[in-house]
Amino acid sequence: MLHIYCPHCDEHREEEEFRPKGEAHIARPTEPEKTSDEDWGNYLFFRKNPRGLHHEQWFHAAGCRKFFNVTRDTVTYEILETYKVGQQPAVTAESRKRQASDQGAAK
Amino acid sequence: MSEFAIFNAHPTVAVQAESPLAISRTTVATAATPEGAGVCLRERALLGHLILRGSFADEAFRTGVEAALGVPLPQSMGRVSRDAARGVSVQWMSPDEWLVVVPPGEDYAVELRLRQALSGHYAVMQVSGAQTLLELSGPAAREVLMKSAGYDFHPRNFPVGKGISTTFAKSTAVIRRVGEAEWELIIRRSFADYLYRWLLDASEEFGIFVAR
Amino acid sequence: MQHYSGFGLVKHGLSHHENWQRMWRNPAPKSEYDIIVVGGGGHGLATAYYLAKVHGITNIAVIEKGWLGGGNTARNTTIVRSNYLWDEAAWLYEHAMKLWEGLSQDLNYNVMFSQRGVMNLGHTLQDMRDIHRRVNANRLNGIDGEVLDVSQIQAIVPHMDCSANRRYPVLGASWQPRAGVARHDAVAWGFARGADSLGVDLLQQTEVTGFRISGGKVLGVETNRGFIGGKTIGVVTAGNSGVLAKMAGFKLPVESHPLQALVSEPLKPILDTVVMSNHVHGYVSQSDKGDLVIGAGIDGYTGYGQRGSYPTIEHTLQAIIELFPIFSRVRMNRQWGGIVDTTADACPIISATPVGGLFFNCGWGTGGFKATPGSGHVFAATLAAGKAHPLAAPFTIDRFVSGKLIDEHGAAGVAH
Amino acid sequence: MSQRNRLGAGGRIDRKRPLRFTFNGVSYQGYAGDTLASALMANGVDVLNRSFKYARPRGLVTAGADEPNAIVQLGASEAGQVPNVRATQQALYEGLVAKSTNGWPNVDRDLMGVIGKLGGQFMPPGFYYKTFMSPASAWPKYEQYIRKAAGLGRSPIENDPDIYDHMNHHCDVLVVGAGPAGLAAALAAGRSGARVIVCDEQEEMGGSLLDSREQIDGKPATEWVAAVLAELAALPDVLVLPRTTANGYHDHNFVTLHQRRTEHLADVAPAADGRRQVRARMHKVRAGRVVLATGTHERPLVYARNDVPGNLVAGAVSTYIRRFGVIPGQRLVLSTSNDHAYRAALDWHDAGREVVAIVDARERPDGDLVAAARSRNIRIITGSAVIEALGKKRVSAAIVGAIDIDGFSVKGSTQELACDTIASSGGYSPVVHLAAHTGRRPVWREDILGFVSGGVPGQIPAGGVAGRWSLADALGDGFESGARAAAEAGLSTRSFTPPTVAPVREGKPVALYQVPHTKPTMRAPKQFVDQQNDVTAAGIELATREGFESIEHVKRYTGLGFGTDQGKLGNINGMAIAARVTGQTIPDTGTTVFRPNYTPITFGAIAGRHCDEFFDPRRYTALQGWHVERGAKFEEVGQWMRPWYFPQGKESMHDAVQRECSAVRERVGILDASTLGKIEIQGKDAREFLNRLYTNAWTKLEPGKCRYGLMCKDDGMVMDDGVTACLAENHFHMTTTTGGAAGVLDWMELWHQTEWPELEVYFNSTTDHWAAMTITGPNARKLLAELTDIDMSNEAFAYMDCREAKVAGVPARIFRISFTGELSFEVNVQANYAMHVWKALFEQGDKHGLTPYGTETMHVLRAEKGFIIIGQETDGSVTPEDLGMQWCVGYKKPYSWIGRRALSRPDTKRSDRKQLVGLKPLDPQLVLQEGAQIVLEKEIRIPMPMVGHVTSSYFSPTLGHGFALALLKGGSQRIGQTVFLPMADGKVHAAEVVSPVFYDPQGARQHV
Repeated sequence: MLHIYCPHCDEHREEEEFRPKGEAHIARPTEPEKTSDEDWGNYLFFRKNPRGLHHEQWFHAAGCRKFFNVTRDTVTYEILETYKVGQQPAVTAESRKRQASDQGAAK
Repeated sequence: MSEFAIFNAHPTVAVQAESPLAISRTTVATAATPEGAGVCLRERALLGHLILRGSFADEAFRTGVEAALGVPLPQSMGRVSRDAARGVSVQWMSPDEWLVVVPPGEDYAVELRLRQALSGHYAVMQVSGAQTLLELSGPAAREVLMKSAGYDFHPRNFPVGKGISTTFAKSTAVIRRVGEAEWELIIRRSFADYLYRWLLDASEEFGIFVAR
Repeated sequence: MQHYSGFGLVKHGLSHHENWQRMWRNPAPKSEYDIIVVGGGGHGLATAYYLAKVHGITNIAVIEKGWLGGGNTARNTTIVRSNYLWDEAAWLYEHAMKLWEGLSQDLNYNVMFSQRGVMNLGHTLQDMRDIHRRVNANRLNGIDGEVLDVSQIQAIVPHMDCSANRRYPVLGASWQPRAGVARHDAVAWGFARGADSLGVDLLQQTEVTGFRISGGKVLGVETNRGFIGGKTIGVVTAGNSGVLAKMAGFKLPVESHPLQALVSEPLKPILDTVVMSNHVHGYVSQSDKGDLVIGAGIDGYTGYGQRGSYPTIEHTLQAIIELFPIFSRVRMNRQWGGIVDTTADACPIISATPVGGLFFNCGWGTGGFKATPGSGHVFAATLAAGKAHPLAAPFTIDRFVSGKLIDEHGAAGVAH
Repeated sequence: MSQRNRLGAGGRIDRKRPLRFTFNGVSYQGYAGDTLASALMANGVDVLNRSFKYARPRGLVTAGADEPNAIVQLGASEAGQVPNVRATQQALYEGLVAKSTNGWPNVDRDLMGVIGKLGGQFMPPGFYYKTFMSPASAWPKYEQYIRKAAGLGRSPIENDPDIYDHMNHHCDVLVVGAGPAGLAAALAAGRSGARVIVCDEQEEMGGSLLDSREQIDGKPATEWVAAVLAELAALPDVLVLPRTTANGYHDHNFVTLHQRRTEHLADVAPAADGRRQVRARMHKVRAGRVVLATGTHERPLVYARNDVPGNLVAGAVSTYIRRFGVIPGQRLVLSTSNDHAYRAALDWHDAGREVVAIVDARERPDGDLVAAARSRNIRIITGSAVIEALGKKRVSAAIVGAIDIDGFSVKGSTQELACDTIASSGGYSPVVHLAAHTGRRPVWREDILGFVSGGVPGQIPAGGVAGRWSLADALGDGFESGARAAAEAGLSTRSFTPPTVAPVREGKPVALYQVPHTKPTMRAPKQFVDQQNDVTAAGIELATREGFESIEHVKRYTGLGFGTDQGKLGNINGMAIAARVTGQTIPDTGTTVFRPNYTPITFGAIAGRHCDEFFDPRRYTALQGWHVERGAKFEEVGQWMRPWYFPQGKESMHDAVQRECSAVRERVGILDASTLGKIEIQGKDAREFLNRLYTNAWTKLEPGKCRYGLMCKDDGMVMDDGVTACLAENHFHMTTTTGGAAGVLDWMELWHQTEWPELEVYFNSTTDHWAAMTITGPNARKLLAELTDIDMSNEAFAYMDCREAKVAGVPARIFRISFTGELSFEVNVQANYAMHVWKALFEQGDKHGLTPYGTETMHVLRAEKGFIIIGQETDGSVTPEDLGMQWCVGYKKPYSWIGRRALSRPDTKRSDRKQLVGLKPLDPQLVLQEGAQIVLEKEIRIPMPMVGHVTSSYFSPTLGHGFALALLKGGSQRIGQTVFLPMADGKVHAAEVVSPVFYDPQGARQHV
């Protein structure tokens, strides 16, 4: 069971207080009527669904009732960061790759 | 045209009000007296409950709230501002939401004071009919909370004066610690009977006394 | 292929079982196959088997990164039924049901398909409306189904508490007598043995690391054992479909979630059928070994960890006790999780993709096992012809663009 | 009553407290402090069970959680039945009743055993996959017999009288296991002031120290245990949980601890002080750090007929002798691959019984314990092993031979040693289960011949589980780990001097899993690897021969490790055998994945208190008391208990509903509508917010006015509906469906917080704040006028207006909206005053014919008007246009509201989509079945194309006939056509397609 840090409550809470809300950073097309059927279908249904780092949205339903974002490894379930809506993740697949290659170079 | 419809829900004539636990009292508690009971339960019925929305960053909002309520606006999770003598408390619920609890019948006056003191983007909503406050006390009170919610109620994490909202059994509750072994639960009206029965059931092994 | 029979068992017993043949070979990969099936689970193996048997295409490889039948085939609650609401889904699952009914004999491998009936309980008036709607539709589609009242339910499941004082009293149920359970591992092994005997290469411990694509058409797969050529490739990798799609350069309308299940300790026979309840959200049957096999709900987050969250298990057992208070004293032996690839309409994707020659069969969500032979059969036809089998045609990726979803959530939605 | 195997002295039992119990109907005596297993052993009961496949007699193998055979049915009453209790973990209590789980007619003379003996040869692994296939029709019969033969204990068939619960904890350090390392860790962490929980699965804490031969600080180890427990008990933030198994290890250091609170007292929890006791409690622990001090399990050796009762693992012999004062037999042969197991022979010898020989697989054993055995003149046969046990229901002799481990063969001739007990030890496996539950694979360590943890964040293995096996190492490691855990949790720790322990020098063990036999494995007598599942070495060899080379395949094909002991004894041996026959190393073969539970856990404990009435909350309105008093029947709608109908006397539901419907259409009715979701919205952008959420337009709605709205998801499908009132320019009162309330609020939060944070709007649920009463019918105005202080006339208070007024002295918001088609007012008052108002309405209402009605009548009345119910007329695949509600779609709204774009997708534009219509059965008395499927032809042929289904259907007393709503393909083009509804009973009903509005299509009645 996950232990999730709520960036608004500023502490860890039990998973039961939260609801997962799927992939984060999916922006609704700004001009839906000018969006193609393909793009609209993409927006509605098509997901990155990564094996590994995932930026996802959670809702603190039984707490402060705020949505926020979580960077989580979908295999180990390790949570690497949580951040507020509108912010960008600090940990990304790219940043991890960079980190790994930096470490490799340091050796 | 006014921006908001302010509504005084209270009758000016004598009317029998019923707390959410009106139908629940028939359920029997396991201890007949408070002595020897591990847990005591008492409802503080018919209090005034209001939701206050606004931005803490807005100084006018902060000072306005403090002027209207006489207690400072709490800034972060866990904080509850209280004037015990006047029976007023303000609890942080969310970065832009607070729960105000006042004595019975005072909710309308408090709303008026808040609305006089505030302007811009804020909201005040009456929820006095929507919830009720239970006092849970006694040496086993903390264990009853631990049976009911996954939050950490240890004194190190939950000092006297703190308040939170969390899942509680299969409902939710606002939980505040008001003394060494004294707690307040604020629960929703429609779940009140379920939670009342739950508390009696969970307290059975300790003995529970229900005060009138 | 060595023929299996009771007589054979006695013969081998007398020779100390020293002469049993391998069920399948362990071949080295060839450089090129006519068709490559990626994924050696039940669906992939069935696809290869029917390609060889029905379509006579035997230059086939099944590429499996782990061991045959090691994914969701090995992790489900073994329920087989075809009482789906919408025509497209009902036809597909009924196609599978008909194949199930002769599968042990066809494969000469006892998959222990046990048509003990599946009961879907209703606890609210809306549940009953949905049950009537579904059963009526099933009957008009030629699928067996009845609506049972409480006394009929009680006669079939005497130990379920159908009294009116439960939190969610049972109001009625749908009943599909031909439905039941099968031995999940045996299904994979039976198809594997059958495919191997027809010449299919089963390549275990072979992991696809990429697709070789040229001019919008697929040429083969890169693997940890080198490049393997194939101009028609069917990907049947359930929870990992999104990962494979990413390798081929596109996204799928699927999300991979943990789905948990659990078993009790073995008990003497106590439950002779399969009982499912979407409303209280639990389902249970008893395996031939005596375990109560119980399916839990899906966890809401993306997860490839083959495990879910504990509250899901708690809730599932609360639901089982709501139906069967007698099981409160029974013990849970083991829990586990699978990775299910879910779609927005709870229906699979059997489809061509933006890459020529590359087909995907995925999105079975919580309902894949019961479709195994049907899925393999229509996917084989699709790969052989290079275009969709009529039963597979509605299940394109395109439906998520056009909006022509086949929404099984409403009536079949939750548990399988 | 003889306890013939009870030693004259010793053990931690209380000989002053004899306890009586029965096993298989025979009465025996044991002592307080016994387990059922030790008490049975004391009484010389050898055969405890029959194996499930071959029905072979089986006895005790271990003294703990790893026991595969001694699985019993417990319980003196039907409701108190407990299936599959491990006798080794069941404390003895007065009056305990237990039975074997298999064996017919009884465990001593099992007829199935004959079949097992004769047929065993023909039942290799997976034999059932290879037969029972023809004729296909016979399989159900075969299956019936297979099912009967399988299974262990039985479920009770009466409801469980006991209760269970949960307790949530947070701690700095959780210590799993209270052996030397665990106790030391708990002490070190506890002394630092950390919040510590320490649990142990046994009846008594102390683990291996309870039967240790060693001394700590010059005193018996048990004295150190007592001193540590006393100190821990005195620390305020240390919780000591005996009889508590850490059964599951979940992500982020969440561990479930299953505490058995009454199972040592009785099969049904006895009351205490007149209060029910909790039979089992699940402690749900979120731990900062977990010190895993779970120790090791001893591996038995795999040799021929090693399942005959009297074959035990060596450590169990010591446990029974030293802890329970009971000895398994008279004459012992010990077969070992290591020094540590010599303890069993020493304890046996010191108890005054004969050690026939120690058979050591090593050529030159050398260590302190070996020396101790030599000093006692115990015969040691080196380079050898027991290759076969003799005896039927009890060991009678051991066949011993010199073995070549690398060559996997027996060298030269063998000898037969008469004995009644064979103890064996093939080494020690760290109990790494909890380190693997979260997906980490254990790692093989060749130096200790065992798997250790692959490393779990926040988890510190200590002592035996980490391969530190000597007592001194385990204690030192425990202290260090406890201190480290506390320090990592942020506490300052002192350093400790671990207690002194005299070192015991042990020689190097040898890797031995399966003992070779003079015959090849396939021909040798059965060599059991997993006794509970009757898995043999030959079975594993056969599996690999048939191509099952992955260890997961081996496991699944043979059943290895699938028993209730989860392979604690057999898994490593099985993997090693599979590795050997496939020519791989053990680490290459790998281990299977461990899953929760460590030991099986009662369903009830996992469910906790959330059963019966607590399975799911029942939500009540403020008027519930009145409804109950009036004898309402209830319908549940999303946890809410809503009055369904109010029968009078013995009135049937049909009659009650017809009466209620007529009352509304002809006089006045009242409905408790409090369950509708209510959301208060304030802010200058509230209107724009509504414009985006709803399909229709809100820009022009004036204060004091209400409007019906539809909400879609962005796929264009209808999600919810309700009436929203404009209370003031920037202030709205939204209503939602009863079941949709929570979802709609979350939905609004989602859009506001993530897409439109710029909108200045606040909203909160006020569902519970307001009680809502719908007063509807021609007399509604008359009734309300008598109780209200405002002008109720149509001119002053028009349809779709909202007004503030006092009703029976209570301030109310009244919405003039109608879901029945009649003149209707929905009165909302603060819920605490609702009962007063409701009763006052009834005091005035009699003369107007005021009739309470429930949801069924509400459904009939709204259906007569063609009003939809979300979830009944819609199912997630229905657009506003499908419902014929284009009037409620703001095609011209500037913002592309949620759902709009999707309406122009190719499939949502189709004209032949299913659309909402009315159906009028040609037989006016007929009420169509809700859920009936619609076809276009009367002649039924299967399969038959279906064109829609009935969503709602009732008999209308007002119309005098049955009627229905339906979703029908191209329905709007089929008005006037006849369609057909084939039923399960073979009848085919016919109905005319009509408009969905059956009553008062102009809406005159609601406007009066």
